[in-house]
Amino acid sequence: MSWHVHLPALVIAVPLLGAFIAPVASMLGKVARNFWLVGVSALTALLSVLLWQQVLTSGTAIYVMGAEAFNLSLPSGMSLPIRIILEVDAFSAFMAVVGSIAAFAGALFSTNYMERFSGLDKFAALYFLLTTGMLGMVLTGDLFNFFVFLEIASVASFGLVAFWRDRPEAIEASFKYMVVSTIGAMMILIAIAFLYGRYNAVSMAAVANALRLGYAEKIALVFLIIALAMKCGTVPMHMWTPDAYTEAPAGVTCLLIAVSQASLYGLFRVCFSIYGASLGSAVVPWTIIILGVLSMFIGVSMAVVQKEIKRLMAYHSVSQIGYMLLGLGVGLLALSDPQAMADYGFTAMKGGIYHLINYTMYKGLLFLTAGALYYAAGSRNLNDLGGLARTMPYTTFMFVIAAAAIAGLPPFNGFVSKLLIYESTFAVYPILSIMALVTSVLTLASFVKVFQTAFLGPAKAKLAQVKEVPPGMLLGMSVLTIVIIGLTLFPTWSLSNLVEPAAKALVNQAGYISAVIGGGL
Amino acid sequence: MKRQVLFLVALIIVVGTLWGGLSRIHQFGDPGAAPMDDYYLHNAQAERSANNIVTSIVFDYRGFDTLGEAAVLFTAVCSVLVVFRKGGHN
Amino acid sequence: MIGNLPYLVVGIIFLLGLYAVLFEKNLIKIAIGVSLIEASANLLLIVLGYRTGGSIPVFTLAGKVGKMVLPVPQALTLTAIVIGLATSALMLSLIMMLYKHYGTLDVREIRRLRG
Amino acid sequence: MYSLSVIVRTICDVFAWFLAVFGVYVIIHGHLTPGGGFQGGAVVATLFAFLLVAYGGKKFIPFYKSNLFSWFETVGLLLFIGTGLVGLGTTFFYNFLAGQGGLFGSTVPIGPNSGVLNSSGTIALMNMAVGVEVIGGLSLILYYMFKGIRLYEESGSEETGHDR
Repeated sequence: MSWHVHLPALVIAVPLLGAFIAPVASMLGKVARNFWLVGVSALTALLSVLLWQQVLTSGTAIYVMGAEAFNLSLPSGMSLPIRIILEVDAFSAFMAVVGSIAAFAGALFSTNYMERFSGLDKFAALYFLLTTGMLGMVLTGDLFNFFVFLEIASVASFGLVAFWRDRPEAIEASFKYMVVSTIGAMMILIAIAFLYGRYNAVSMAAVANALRLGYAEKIALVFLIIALAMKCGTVPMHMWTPDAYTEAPAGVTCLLIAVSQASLYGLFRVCFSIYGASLGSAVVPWTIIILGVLSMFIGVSMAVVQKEIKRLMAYHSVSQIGYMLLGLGVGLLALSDPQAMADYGFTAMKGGIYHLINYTMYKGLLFLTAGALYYAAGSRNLNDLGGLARTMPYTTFMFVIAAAAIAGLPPFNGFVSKLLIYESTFAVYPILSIMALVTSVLTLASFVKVFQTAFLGPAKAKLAQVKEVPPGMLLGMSVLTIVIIGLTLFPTWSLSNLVEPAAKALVNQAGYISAVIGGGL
Repeated sequence: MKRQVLFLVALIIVVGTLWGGLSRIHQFGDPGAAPMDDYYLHNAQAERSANNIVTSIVFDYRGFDTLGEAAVLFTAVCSVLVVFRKGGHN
Repeated sequence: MIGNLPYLVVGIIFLLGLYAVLFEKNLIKIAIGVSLIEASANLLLIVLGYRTGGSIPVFTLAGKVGKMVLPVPQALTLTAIVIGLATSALMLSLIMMLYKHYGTLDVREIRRLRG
Repeated sequence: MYSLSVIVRTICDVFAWFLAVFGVYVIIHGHLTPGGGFQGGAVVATLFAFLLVAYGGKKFIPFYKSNLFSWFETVGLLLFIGTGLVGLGTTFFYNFLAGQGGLFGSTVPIGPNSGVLNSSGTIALMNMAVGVEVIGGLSLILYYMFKGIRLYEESGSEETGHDR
């Protein structure tokens, strides 16, 4: 039994141990703390890549916490798992890789970005806890465990959003986020209680195996969809998103993006793997599609009028979430119909999942460049900035790459994923595809505006002595830039190796169940 | 005032829906067949030699949840300490 | 139907908490509302695990073992209670800080972030 | 906060220590009787709330060592996750002590019994770890929520990010 079988547990345990030791490591001084912050994040990223590789070569990884053997999911004579199970299929492993790369970049960025401030031992601990929460959410195969990790991620992000506690806005944003997110988490708990009461099981696979859609299950589904949509910031419940993203330190915002993706993961896990085929009617897919289109449109139209860079970008992230909801909603619509699935459904899912990694990477990079602008120029307002391209060439370069990717300009990865979404939604309803196109154009317009005002034009007198940001921040940004360029240069490789296995795993409900229960549907 | 009345109407409707859903889980006091819980009740004492079944679930069968729970408490402490930290530059 | 009264209590507590969060103007009352919602979720879990006439699932010095109530909801509720406690502590700390910054507990006056 | 009347203080003097002992009992007997690490830790942490209310901040705060409680918290957490990690020979969180005959390794008779303290393996160990952690964590929360605003006002430095 090689140590590889313990990878699912280690991916969660390593950052958690890092968080517990972080206050101790910080006592040894600044260098030790930075080394710990970056080192543990790098180790986590490495472990998740290894896990992903293992899942690709040998199929869904099962890890049973505390049993006599790691794959002993059912005790003798039982048809239900009695322990917590980590179930890592290709989609989970993909999410873990995406999230831990974003966490690594944010940690690298934060070493220089945060060095002026006090309380950094707690910052490191909270950063690791946020990473742990995100990874736990995507790797677990147990509903209640999902809730616990969701709460770890939420509570850590409240503390991190309020990190600059002398800004009244930061405390206000944190409080707002806290109220919304706690209510969401409690709704998830109530939904879990519904499912537990019906089927006497909290394992996702066991619930999915037994699930027959009835009145109680419908209420649980509504609760889960509302709460998880709230947590990932789609339109009717998006109020907290711009505030929290704007007020959090930039490195943390990069990780908050990944955490919102983990909530999105939960939404799709519930829709595809737990309810899946028993959803039956088209009500739920259309709800998701309409939520997606509304988010896309309202998010982008709020974004174009913003004056503050990070707030503008935060509204764009509301709009980008819409693309993923649209793509995977179309996939869900085609789930029960193999013909439709082959025609457009699978393309839409590939587009949605590919957009998910693209979005996390370029949005994280955009927030990091916005943080670099604050750091160098000392202002959040777009009107105070100008002519920074000469003094900050590297930041400008990376901003241009990220902005081109988010706007979907042709060679970049954002274009590929958006194209997949356009062509598949066109098959369902042409108007959806047109809405997505319009959103894309408005996104481009908005980022051209930012680029022109902040980087081009005459240099403002106040910004004369602005220098390029320190190397740690540049390194953090370049990690994400390299990933974006890699995805841009090898779209076919990333589609067939990264995205397709994930999409297949998400569609394959019977496989998800039989990995735990054996036999399955 | 009008809003309160409106909310009262909404409350009655939503409570009715929720109660309907909750009552359909199972009758109060009669969970029916509960294979997972009965496994714990019958086997936990022999497997883990703890008299308190709830504790053996909390710390053994679902010990990972408890680790998460301890981590949430740690997170809350860290967050409170961040919010009320004594400033001063590094 | 009247046997399902505990479920009705869960629903009412949940909705009261939601009411407090949505319509109350005082931050402390909002925090109380959030706690009420947490309480309703915990109560629901406990109610789901009850067997009529069951005893607690602890064998130490138990008289004669008849029926026992389901242990899993109790374990889940323990976890949920500690999480609720952590959230409440942080929420009250943030309220203290908001009062420090704004000098008021009225939500209508705490709105610097708009648009 | 000022100290309360002599009656309250006397009652506190007498009963606070029972509270602490009871909390430790709940932690140690977590695997035998209702209760466990979290509950017992919370009971012990109430002791500090009790002292704080009865004696007031002025008298109590000088005696309070917040560093000590940070260490309590860290040590408890590390013991907890460490116990889980030792089980990695089999699986994460494997109960490697139960029924082995050594520390906490006695077996109990099946069915109702009067309880064996030295049983249940890592469950008892984790109870204690969590108990220590909760004592530290809740005391720290209590201390900082009491002292917090004043600490913040004393700090003098403004931490508002990079733009102000």
